[in-house]
Amino acid sequence: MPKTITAKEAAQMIKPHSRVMFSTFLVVGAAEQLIDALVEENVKDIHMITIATDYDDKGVGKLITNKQIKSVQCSHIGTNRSTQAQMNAGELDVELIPQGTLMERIRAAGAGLGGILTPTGVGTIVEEGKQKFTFDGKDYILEMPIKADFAFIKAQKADKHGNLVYYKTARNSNPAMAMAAKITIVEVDEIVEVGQLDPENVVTPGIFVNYLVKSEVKEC
Amino acid sequence: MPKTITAKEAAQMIKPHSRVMFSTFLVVGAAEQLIDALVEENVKDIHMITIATDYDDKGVGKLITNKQIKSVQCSHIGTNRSTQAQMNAGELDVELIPQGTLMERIRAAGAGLGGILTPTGVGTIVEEGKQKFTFDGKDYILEMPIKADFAFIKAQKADKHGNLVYYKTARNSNPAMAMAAKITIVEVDEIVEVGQLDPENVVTPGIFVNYLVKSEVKEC
Amino acid sequence: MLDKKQKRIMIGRRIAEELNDGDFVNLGIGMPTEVANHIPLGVKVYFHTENGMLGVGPAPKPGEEDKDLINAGAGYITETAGASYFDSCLSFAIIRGGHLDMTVLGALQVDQEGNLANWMIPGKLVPGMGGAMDLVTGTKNVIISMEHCDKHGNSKILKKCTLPLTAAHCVNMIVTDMAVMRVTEKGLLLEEIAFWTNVDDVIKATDADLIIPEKVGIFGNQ
Amino acid sequence: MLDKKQKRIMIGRRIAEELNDGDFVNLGIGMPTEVANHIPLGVKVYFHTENGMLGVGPAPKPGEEDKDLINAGAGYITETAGASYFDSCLSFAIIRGGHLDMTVLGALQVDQEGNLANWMIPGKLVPGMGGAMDLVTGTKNVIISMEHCDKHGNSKILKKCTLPLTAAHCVNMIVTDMAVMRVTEKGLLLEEIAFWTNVDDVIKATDADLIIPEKVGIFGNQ
Repeated sequence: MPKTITAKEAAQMIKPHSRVMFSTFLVVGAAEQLIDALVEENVKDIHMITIATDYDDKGVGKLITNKQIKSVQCSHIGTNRSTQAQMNAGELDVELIPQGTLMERIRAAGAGLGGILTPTGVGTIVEEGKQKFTFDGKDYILEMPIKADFAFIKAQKADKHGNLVYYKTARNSNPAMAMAAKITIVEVDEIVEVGQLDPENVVTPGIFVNYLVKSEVKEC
Repeated sequence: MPKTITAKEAAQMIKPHSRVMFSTFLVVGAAEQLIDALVEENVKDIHMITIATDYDDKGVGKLITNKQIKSVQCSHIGTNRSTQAQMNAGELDVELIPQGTLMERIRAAGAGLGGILTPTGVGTIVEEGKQKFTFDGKDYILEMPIKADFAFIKAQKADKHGNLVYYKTARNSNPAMAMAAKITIVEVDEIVEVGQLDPENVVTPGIFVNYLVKSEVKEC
Repeated sequence: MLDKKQKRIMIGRRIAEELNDGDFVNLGIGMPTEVANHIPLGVKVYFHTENGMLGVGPAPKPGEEDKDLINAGAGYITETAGASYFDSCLSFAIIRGGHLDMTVLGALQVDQEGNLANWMIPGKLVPGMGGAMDLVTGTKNVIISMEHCDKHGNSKILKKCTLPLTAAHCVNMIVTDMAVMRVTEKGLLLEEIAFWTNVDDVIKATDADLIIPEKVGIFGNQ
Repeated sequence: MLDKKQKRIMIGRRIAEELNDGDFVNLGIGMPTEVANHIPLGVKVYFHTENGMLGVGPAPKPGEEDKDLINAGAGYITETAGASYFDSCLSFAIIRGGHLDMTVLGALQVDQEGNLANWMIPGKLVPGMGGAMDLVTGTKNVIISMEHCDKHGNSKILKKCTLPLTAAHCVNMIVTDMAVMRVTEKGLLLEEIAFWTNVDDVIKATDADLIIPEKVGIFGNQ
């Protein structure tokens, strides 16, 4: 049964050199209040795992703008000028990963796999330094799991067992990241009693969830 | 948009040497009317992929008892004496696969992966003849995708786009197998209009589904 | 000459003719989205967005946007009847697993072997590949939608791409404001030219070697 | 001497003491299921079944069975509040990914290195491994629940397994009708003996080398 904590308490778990997964797809599905709390705590030298670095002033981009991120594994930085500027200045180490490969590497970590073979990236700079395999005339590269110490997840609803459901395209990388971190912290709009979620419709079972943080309702 | 056909039409697509996935876990989640139709057609030399071979007179076991199966990839045959008898008599080729590995191999086929590395089976006869890898002191074996020509799937409800939902533990191997076959045929208890299923709760999107077969209501 | 908008419409309309009834399609950001405006009558297609949805509908009316309902380009979308939501793993399983019938993407460069470069210009612009590498690797029919030449008038269709590749040998068809070209085993086949140009001008505007068949079709003159 | 049922209860009760509040647990078929009947007061555990459910409840009342709600042994089960259903891929991702706290399984043989054989007897019985290989590879705490000796009186706890392994070095603890043993880096440690026997008899009944600590506990005398 996950413990309910505050965003500040969640942010305080993160230490320099923590590996943290941030679910977000251009801010949709981002745990924005956890991110804000982490900006507030101003912990430095974080390793970030995310699909995209969002915008300079929104989503996980805030952490980059605030120079809290030492390195990032992601698939897209085109919407965030800070990422590219810090990368060019040698302040931020960026590993760009095809999005499907990124997701499978995260899933592999959560699912206890030692790696996966994907055809994506064959014949490109993505294959550099990686083991290659050919089966039935098709080439694959070996990609390794991406694990994390923490995942900052956003869900629409959680029951008190930590079972989660998401809302529309805000689901994105949340379910995979929830599986892949040692400690999964979920920012959630609504916490309901056990029995209020239909067991058929649970997307992330509570076994993957360690902490819940209730979103504060903000003025729009 | 999947075409609605009869169980007989579905069974008639299967030819000798077809590779067919049968979702079932001790008959739960099995497309029993498709199986019965296939027994009726009496097509021989089928390659079967299933979690378990069920019982001599129930589920996919009927196909084995009827000697329609040339080879099977599965993880459990302990409930079906015919399987073991035919295996011992050299009539049936059985590849026993750890259940989690079986599922990942099926998923890999559906997800376009060239293989996965799993720790399951290391140090056992399962690793024989397979490539081994060691990362961070932990051993893994390379397991290859399992593809199929057809999947015989059972769902509770389908809408006319082929979106599927399942019922309780009858979900089991259905979603993975639905992804992994060239032609996926779904036996379904209820076909509803488009818009009747909540898009948040669809488990198998219609993109994986080629044909629907409406279950005949049977006397209990 | 056609203006930017006319070119975009002509290209989008031509690509839409490639759609078959029941196709599952992923459209890239920008010019490719134009395809959705020209679905032929009697053809029903289903749009996929890689952030996790099948059954993407058109942009919402102003004021009816849902901030958690976006496509891969962060544009607001709507939900059609029969839609489904799923997580990014399943979304890319769909893509990489070969379940999509068509993807339409823009390009920085394409070459006559079907190689594609559309994700970075070293030292200048590194947005990242996002989902593009998976899309062109996994999808059955990869169509490039772009202007024939860059803003300096240089051909974007080369003998050999010079920018880092998105994927090798992945492109099936290229549709530009000047021509429709298909990547074949023998090379790049000029199938059609736009109504406003001629074969010689297309050859001149193209760095790649073009195979010119006996009969070259015309498109865009509707 | 204890009868079969008494042994089963004693073993199940002792294993249940290993449960911590909030644990996620998978119980194998047969004797391991007894553990569920002895959950300590104040401890809440969640049962997983590998065919795709968390929050497995006790067997239904006669007449209330749902034919589509079974555990991995095809036994009818019920759904508890807060349960969830998922497909076999996610179920084994949970298992192999190390998300379960404990699994309790039977064995044909276990050895002092923690090797386990419980899925086949060559030439005799080949049921298949089912989910057992994944369960013992992935789960944090692997506990074997079985009778100390087979029906011929031979020790099932060996220096080295002779049957094909389910996994190597996977067992953490063995609980039998005679003893509680823990697999340690130094070997198999005899932690407790059953109330009705003595250390010498346990040593005699065990093929494996046992490490005998200064103080051996007693269990089963409730």
